[in-house]
Amino acid sequence: MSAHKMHVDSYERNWMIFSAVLLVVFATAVSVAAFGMGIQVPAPEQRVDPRTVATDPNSPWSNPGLREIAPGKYDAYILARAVPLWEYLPKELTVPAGSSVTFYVTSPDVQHGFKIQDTNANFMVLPGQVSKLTVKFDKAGTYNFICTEFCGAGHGIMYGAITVTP
Amino acid sequence: MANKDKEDEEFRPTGTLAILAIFVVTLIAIWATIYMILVGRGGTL
Amino acid sequence: MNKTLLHVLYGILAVVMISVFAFKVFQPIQVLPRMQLAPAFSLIDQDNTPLTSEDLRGDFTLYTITYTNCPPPCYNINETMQEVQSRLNEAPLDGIEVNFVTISIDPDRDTPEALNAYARSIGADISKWRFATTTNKSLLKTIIGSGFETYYEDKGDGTFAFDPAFILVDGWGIVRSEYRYATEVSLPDRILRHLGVLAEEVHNSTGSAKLAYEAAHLFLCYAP
Amino acid sequence: MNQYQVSAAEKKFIGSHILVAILALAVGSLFGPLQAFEHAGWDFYTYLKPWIKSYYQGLTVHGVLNALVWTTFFIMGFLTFNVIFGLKRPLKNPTLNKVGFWMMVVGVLAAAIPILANQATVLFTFYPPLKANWAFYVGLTLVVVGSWVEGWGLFMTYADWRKENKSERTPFVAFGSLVTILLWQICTLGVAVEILTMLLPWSLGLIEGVDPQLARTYFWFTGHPLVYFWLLPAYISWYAMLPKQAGNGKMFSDSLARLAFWIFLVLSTPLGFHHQYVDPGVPPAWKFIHSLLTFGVFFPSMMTAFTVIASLEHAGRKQGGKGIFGWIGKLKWSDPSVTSQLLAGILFFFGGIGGLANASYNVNLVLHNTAFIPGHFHLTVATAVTLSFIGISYWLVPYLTGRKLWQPAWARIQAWVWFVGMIIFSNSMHVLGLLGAPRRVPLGLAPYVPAEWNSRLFQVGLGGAILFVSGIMYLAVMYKTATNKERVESEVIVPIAEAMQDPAKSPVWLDRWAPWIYGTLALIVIVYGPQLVEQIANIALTSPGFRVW
Repeated sequence: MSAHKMHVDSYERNWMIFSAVLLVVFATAVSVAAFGMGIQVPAPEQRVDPRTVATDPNSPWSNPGLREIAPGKYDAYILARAVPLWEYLPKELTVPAGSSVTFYVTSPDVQHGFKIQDTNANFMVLPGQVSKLTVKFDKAGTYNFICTEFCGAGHGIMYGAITVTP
Repeated sequence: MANKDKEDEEFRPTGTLAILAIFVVTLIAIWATIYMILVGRGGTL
Repeated sequence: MNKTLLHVLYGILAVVMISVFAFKVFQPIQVLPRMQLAPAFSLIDQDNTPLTSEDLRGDFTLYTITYTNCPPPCYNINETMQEVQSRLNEAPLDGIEVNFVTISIDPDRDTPEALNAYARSIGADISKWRFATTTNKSLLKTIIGSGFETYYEDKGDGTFAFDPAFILVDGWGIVRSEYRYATEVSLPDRILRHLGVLAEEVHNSTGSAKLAYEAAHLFLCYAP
Repeated sequence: MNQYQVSAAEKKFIGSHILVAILALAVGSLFGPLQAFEHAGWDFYTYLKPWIKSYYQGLTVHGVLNALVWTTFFIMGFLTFNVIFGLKRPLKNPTLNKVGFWMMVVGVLAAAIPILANQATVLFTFYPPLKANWAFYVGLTLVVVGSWVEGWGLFMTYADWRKENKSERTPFVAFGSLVTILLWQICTLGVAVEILTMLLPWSLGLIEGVDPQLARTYFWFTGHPLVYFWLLPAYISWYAMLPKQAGNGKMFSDSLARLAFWIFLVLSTPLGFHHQYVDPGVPPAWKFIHSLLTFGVFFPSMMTAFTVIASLEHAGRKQGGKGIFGWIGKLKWSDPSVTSQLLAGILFFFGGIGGLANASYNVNLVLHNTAFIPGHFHLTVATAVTLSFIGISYWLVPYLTGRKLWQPAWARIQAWVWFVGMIIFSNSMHVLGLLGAPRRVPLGLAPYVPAEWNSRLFQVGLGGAILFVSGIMYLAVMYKTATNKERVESEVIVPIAEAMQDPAKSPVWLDRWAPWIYGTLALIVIVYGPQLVEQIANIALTSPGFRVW
């Protein structure tokens, strides 16, 4: 076998270079949003036992709800469950405008999704894991949060709402 | 196998570049639209 | 380029990559993440003396919150604190002090005197374990809520709702571990293991070993 | 023109793959429009209650049959043909391939029974702790293992060819097919491990629980390369067959096409975390690394776009096309096979754009599990792949059966109807996704749907209806062709475009397997290894099963 150099048409070579540059530009834009503006994806937070997470008195999800941890700063512990009915606990939250809410969501049964409309909070909810993201609600209004992963017959009715008061 | 036609040697894919240019413009427009939605909604940390 | 040289270079590259990979997978060095800065504070303790975050610099500190009127067993917070203290010799601390601080969330009732009586009633060794609070309630909320990111709330009927959290802070005032919910590993075991990991980092991360520890941070080689 | 003669037995064997594939498409496609109609507010599931219990059962049938069965059978058939025809030699061990095929068939039947009995309404992603009947998992395993066995038969055939042709370049169609099969053999390890170590013992009651996070990690190890397993056969056709069909064009760059296939092999597996950007149990650092590799695998798709379009332009100019766009009209749009594949390619542009948005790390927060996702993969797997396969079948089925294609005009119109229906359907799905509509939801009944979505939901139904018509037309053409009394005058000529540069002059390293395989495995170990080790070391089999449908 004799060695052959790869033949690349000049138009095609330029196209390949251009494609590579374009992808680098996109990757840069993504990095700026992630590391510069703090628009991040969920990180491992805590592992829990899905069999006891909703009942253990030491678990915040045995008494889920909204907690003000500092002025204007809230933690929302939410349990997403399919048994006995497809629902979030609690279904409704109310915070004043300007609040920063950190969501801690887990499931005692099957996989669920959690997406708050018109915000960047959108993540999977897995039994055994805690999903955490923070949202700052500046505008008053009602924000539905809906289940985005198939979780059984009632998947389509599983949702809740956050009311942001002025 | 491949018989090198003179025609092939001179073939310049200009139309291809034109189509790809349209594609790239569309790609950037759509991608940037979604990116701006993301940025407009703010941080998650 | 010379072919032998090229192969040598490939060899070196492969060795470097394999070592990095092995470092990540086998984790010969484990660390605790540097989570965030612990809050600066100034509180009054059970002996009516000031306790500030600066006083605790250089030592490890395990914080928790409670209130003395919390009906026992009150999340077993005191039991956990006492078990960790009694088993401290299990962690290879080598001279590093560990402080224990319980911050009361009920300053109205938990005066220094009340805290003192409480410490005695549970048999706490107050040379190591301090009980403190401040009557400035908004400051208290900021320290615990904003600073330690731990929730509590006065229910108004003499009881408090709160998160039974333990927070481990290192000598530089950085939060290195939080223990919030029931985990599968027994809590004192986990805290003691983490104290050991932290002490090893303090003792060993000098000179070139410091780079290895920084690599462990970079590659997220976190102790479970 | 003399072409290599594939034996009648082998034609029959390949044909049985296509037959199973089309049967799966026929049944699965019945349910697709039902989902779309439901969105538009026309719920047919209430009338189907005696047989199909819910929207989700229908969705499971649609997803499993169309995305998994139709594609896998068509691909195994088409690739088997490519290897035999490309290497110009019969299968080394036809019995082995037959065993593989029948394993796959038995697997499909084993999985079909619990699905139809509503015992496995877990959708085609079957995420635990949704717990299906064990037969469902056995069936999936058999399909995967059967496809492995068939792949081994093809590798053995190639090994024999290589022994006799030491210094020759592997003919492109065989080369591309073998790379595709190798990719499949590597990537399906994920789902095989998931089923054999967790789901099957769990569904049989041998273990108490599963680890849902680890299951997802295993699943998406397979899940994204699966996309390339679907796409690459279409690429083979676009690269090496379509230019010939479209106007006697030549493949613009043989060596870059080969390079693109190698990059697909190397990069398509170690990026599965881009489906898990919003999973709670995977550190963001790994997600970010996988997102960069996903950008990397977009690169060979850009190369493919150039080479394929340039090859088509070559064909169009040969037919007398002038000007920048004049050549497009000169392509052989009268050939339904060409029309299908060109239209598939056009929509794939938009599929690619959506895919890049999905893959862009945090940009995924806007899109994750919204209707954008099914909108996207109906452009990729349901159009770029399916419509291309439909186009391929327009020459392959006459070739295999020796019967004339029934009503080519119908076939051509079918492709256009699909194109129009899919534009309406997928455009509205993408927009709904951006507005926040979730996927996998009977949106016609969901309580949180705002009025402003309604016009788009109607378009989903409209697109589904048009696609349904197209599907019926395709099945009619196939049925009438398979039973056509009119036979082809002489054997159908297999369209193989020659390359502009002699492949023998392409670099030798493009025809060596070992370095690419080592590179693939090394990259998988580097970017998957640490997370797999960590997740397996911390496995928590704490999730019992649920049957909540």
